[in-house]
Amino acid sequence: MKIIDTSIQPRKIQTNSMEKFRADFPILKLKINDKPLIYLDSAASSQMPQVVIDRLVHYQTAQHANINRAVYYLSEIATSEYEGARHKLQKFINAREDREVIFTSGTTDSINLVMHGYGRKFIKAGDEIILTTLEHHSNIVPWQMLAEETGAKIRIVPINDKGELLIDAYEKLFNKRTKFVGLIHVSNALGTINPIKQMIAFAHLHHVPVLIDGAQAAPHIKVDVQDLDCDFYAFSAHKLCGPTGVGMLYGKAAQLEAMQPFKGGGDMIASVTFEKTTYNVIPHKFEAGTPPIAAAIGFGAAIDYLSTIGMDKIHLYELDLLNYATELINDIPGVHIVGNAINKTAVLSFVVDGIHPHDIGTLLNQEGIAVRTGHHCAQPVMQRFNIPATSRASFAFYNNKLEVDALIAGIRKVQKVFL
Amino acid sequence: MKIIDTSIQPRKIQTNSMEKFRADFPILKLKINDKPLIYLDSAASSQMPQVVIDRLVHYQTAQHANINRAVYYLSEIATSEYEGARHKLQKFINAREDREVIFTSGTTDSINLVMHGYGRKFIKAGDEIILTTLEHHSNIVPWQMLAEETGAKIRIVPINDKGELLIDAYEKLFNKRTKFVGLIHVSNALGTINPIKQMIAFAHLHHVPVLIDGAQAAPHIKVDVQDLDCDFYAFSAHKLCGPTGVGMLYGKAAQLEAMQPFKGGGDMIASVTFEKTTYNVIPHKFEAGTPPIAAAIGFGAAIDYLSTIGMDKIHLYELDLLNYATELINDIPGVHIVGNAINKTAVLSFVVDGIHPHDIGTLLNQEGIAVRTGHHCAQPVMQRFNIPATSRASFAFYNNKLEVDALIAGIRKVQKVFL
Amino acid sequence: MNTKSLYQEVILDHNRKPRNYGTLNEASHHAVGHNPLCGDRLDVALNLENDHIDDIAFQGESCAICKASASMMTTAVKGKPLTDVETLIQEFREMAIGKLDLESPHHLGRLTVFSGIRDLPTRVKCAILPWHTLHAALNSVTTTSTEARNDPVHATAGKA
Amino acid sequence: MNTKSLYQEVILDHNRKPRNYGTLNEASHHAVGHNPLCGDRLDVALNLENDHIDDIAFQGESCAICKASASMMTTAVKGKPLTDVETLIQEFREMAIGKLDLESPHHLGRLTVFSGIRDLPTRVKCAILPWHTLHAALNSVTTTSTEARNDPVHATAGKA
Ligand SMILES: Cc1ncc(COP(=O)(O)O)c(C=O)c1O
Ligand SMILES: Cc1ncc(COP(=O)(O)O)c(C=O)c1O
Repeated sequence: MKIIDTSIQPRKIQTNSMEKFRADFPILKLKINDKPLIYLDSAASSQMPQVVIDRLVHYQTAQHANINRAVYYLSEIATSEYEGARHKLQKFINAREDREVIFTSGTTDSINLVMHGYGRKFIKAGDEIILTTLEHHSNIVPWQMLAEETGAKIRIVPINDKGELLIDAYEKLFNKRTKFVGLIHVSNALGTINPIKQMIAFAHLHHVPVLIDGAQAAPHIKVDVQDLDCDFYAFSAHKLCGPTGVGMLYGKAAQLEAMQPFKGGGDMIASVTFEKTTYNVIPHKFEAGTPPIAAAIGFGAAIDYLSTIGMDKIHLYELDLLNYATELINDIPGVHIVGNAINKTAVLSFVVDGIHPHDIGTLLNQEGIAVRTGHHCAQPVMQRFNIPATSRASFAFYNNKLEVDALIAGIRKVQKVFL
Repeated sequence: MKIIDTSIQPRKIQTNSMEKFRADFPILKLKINDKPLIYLDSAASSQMPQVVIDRLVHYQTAQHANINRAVYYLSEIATSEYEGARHKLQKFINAREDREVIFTSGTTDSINLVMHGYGRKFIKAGDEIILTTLEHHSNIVPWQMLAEETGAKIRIVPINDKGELLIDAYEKLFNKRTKFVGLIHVSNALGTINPIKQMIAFAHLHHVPVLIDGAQAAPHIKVDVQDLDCDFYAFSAHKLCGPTGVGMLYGKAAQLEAMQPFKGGGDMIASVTFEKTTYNVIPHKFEAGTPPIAAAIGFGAAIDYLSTIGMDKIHLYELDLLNYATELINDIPGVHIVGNAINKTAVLSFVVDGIHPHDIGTLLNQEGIAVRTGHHCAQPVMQRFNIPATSRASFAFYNNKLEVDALIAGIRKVQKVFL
Repeated sequence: MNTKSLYQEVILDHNRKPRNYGTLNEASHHAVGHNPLCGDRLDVALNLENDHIDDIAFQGESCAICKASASMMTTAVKGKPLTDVETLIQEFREMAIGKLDLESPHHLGRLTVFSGIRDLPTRVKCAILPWHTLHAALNSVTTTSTEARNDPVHATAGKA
Repeated sequence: MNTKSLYQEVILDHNRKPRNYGTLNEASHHAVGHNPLCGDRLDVALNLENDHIDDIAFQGESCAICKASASMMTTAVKGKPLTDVETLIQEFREMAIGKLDLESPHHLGRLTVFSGIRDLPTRVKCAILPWHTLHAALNSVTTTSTEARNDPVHATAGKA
């Protein structure tokens, strides 16, 4: 497959002020099979703007050392940049304090931290954990592992045919054995935005803590953890224009302090002897070993970048793309959108009569179009709709309507091949 | 503190062929307080050569997508580069197969994986785990957590005044309750290279598996896991000229297959329903969620870089530096090296009569010299020598004798301040 | 690489009208192949008589590549002696991962329409799954997976 | 930043010959301060009489900055009324993290030799530990740590 890296000037089809940000992403200038890359898989991982790449390079060329404890310049600057990134995240999600923000290696790591730190300490045989049909595997499997270990039970919130949670059913699941709720903010498979604020408030009426998997929400809508009042909130940098290998867990200070550590090692301890080890204060108690220093600093730079644009502006722009694409896709005979919730982010899962998603993915790639095909790590959603897989186009603020048009043309072309 | 980033030409004092590699490290051209940076803290974290930085930038600008399952070009290239990095590691440590190499977020994560995956499955109340006085906190605290949870006991191999393990005492610790050995290959605090091959063979006589913490060995000496016959071997990329946020765990396939998963999430499963989830094969079973893709690829590039130089050549060069520095430091009245093992890597821990390590660190920084001061996450070693902390200069192949001279002059200058 | 050439008429035709699709009333050998990464599932049943494949059928939901590969596989192996079938399995696998020199003598015949698959690493498994399942059936493994490691077919395919 | 100016004669002198070093026979207040990051440990004992610090002593192993800071602290607060001591604690803390305008009126006097510490974030805790421990003693907390979060002195110092 040939890749020609030439700067192509995107034709201006709209005077939308978002268009200029597109130029910040060097990878979008790639050509695939002599066609401009049309990247519609940001829900799996977003691309990185030049300013974040530059930040990473600057770190490696002028600031790198291991953090904490050392008294020399590089270590001091690396430490303060790393803690500075934590502070940017605190502001970004409106946490009360920096120490409520824990750096992890990603959403999956964050959720496992809560499972080990909270779940294994407080959840016992017979207790119930509420999850939803919409959860990503990363918010299912850890709780299944816990259930298997402890004898706790998992209860599932069902969805309707549009892909929306049934709130009545959710509320009926609560009883005095309910000890934890794990809830996806935005479905990665369908795009559904769940009414989590109301659901959290209901759980709190029953004194049940709630973990929000925000992997698909934080990149697209403004998140305010104090307003939501969630106990935990998790997401990954690599879906927010940041690097792979880093994510964050927000936790209310009181919850984090009550929890047991997840991983043991350096920096998470106050003192170690073979007889007795005392743990450090939060957030350090949960950051064992050398953290992803560079990636955390890149995460901070990505947060700065997104904040400059403004999450509200991003959300509105992406909604416009979603509506445009939804309308056009619905016009194609034989193509069916899976997931038609009233509240959605710009995710379009679809199936095409008589054509397997993998064949669609391969043939769209031939047109330079990158969509994801498969179960999207959300097999329970697929089972609910009785399909093995979908094709999924997911949009970011750096996409535009020209690309939507190309997707539509691409799908029609695939259909012709199979005529 | 002023930083002036000008390319200074290192004076050629030796015709050693290693000198040319120094120029590959852009950060070594920094000035600190108008003095050239003299970086002697590679045991905490090494610096990154331009070729690895370039690899990371290339990934972000032309190859990034989430790996696994997607059928479009970027995802395929990212997947194959990621798996290619695994293959480089397999070759580097001479593992039998790629699937014996698991990407983790670092040594600490690797050891915790073994604790959760092996320890929590196979180690029970009354069982004994053997560790050594030389262990880094990352190979102590996880086992203490396990001991607390299960009721297992930790037994400690003592050291002599030179910082060498007492092998007789080690062998006497074995009995039929012994179920696991955790062993540091090279001490980060003292530099001692332990006779692990012999120790592993002895443990195997008792059918006890052995985990080697190779964080300080892999960057400096050739590691051959088949020759060592260890069951597990762990190290971090950031000490091998690679990025923070990624590390690896080698495990014998049979051990890894018998273990339970550590973290639950995407990609580590074969299929998920709320009733029953089946796990994926190794290595995937242990790589839940989006891994540090960029960092793993950078890790691979760093391995290539080091392999081009040759680990044997690196070892010999660093030994020469160590001997040179040891002699000069021993010449300074009032300065005492802590750790005088016969077999050492280029780590010099020292104390100075009447001067606290922190004051030494701060005053050396004034001269542009970066050394680490503190307990080096090895408090049991400090307790053994009855000191709270040391100053530690650690050398890499990109250091030279000029820098050793500067360190010696720096220490003498610090002593003068306190006269 | 031109993906279009992969989706040739012959493949599309076999996808539309798969040959030997269904079940056998009596099968001496049988296996289910599964590709967990895309959810595809394939049933292969066959009757071995005097070391010849007397009859064979397949069934299942899958992508076009996989279905056409299964369909063409059944027509290729039907009536063939076991040793020839083993050769075909081996050659097809090598072609799929780009290790077969198509200029040198081989026995794949029209099966070479799948040669383009080597340029699509994620799709290699789709083309191989039927062959992988046939191999499992012949070796009396009743369920298999493209992720199963002990199978020699996959062991190499996995590296593609 | 010139670190040398921090290691001034006056600090080095207090390090060599710490004042009020030792214990008190009778102490109305007492606290142990600990900096887990470097292992330093400091004992501060004092006698409060009529809301004045009648006597004070310290003891412990630490770096020069910490020992000199403790020594100069004891001489500065000895005989002072509690309210003045609270002001000094506050001002010293602000100076250490670079938040005190040294041109404006303050009460630190010779304690300003520590002003350079603001340029050495990792050493700020060394200078503050004695003051932090004094504050804990006065508030009847018997052991404290530079990592303890609930203490207002540290709460801000931790951000430095
Ligand atoms: C011997 C040893 N083991 C383990 C570690 C922990 O490595 P990391 O912090 O990369 O997880 C280190 C690094 O400080 C080390 O020196
Ligand atoms: C909703 C949701 N949760 C969790 C995850 C897992 O994130 P990561 O793979 O970064 O750990 C993802 C990403 O695929 C996701 O979409």
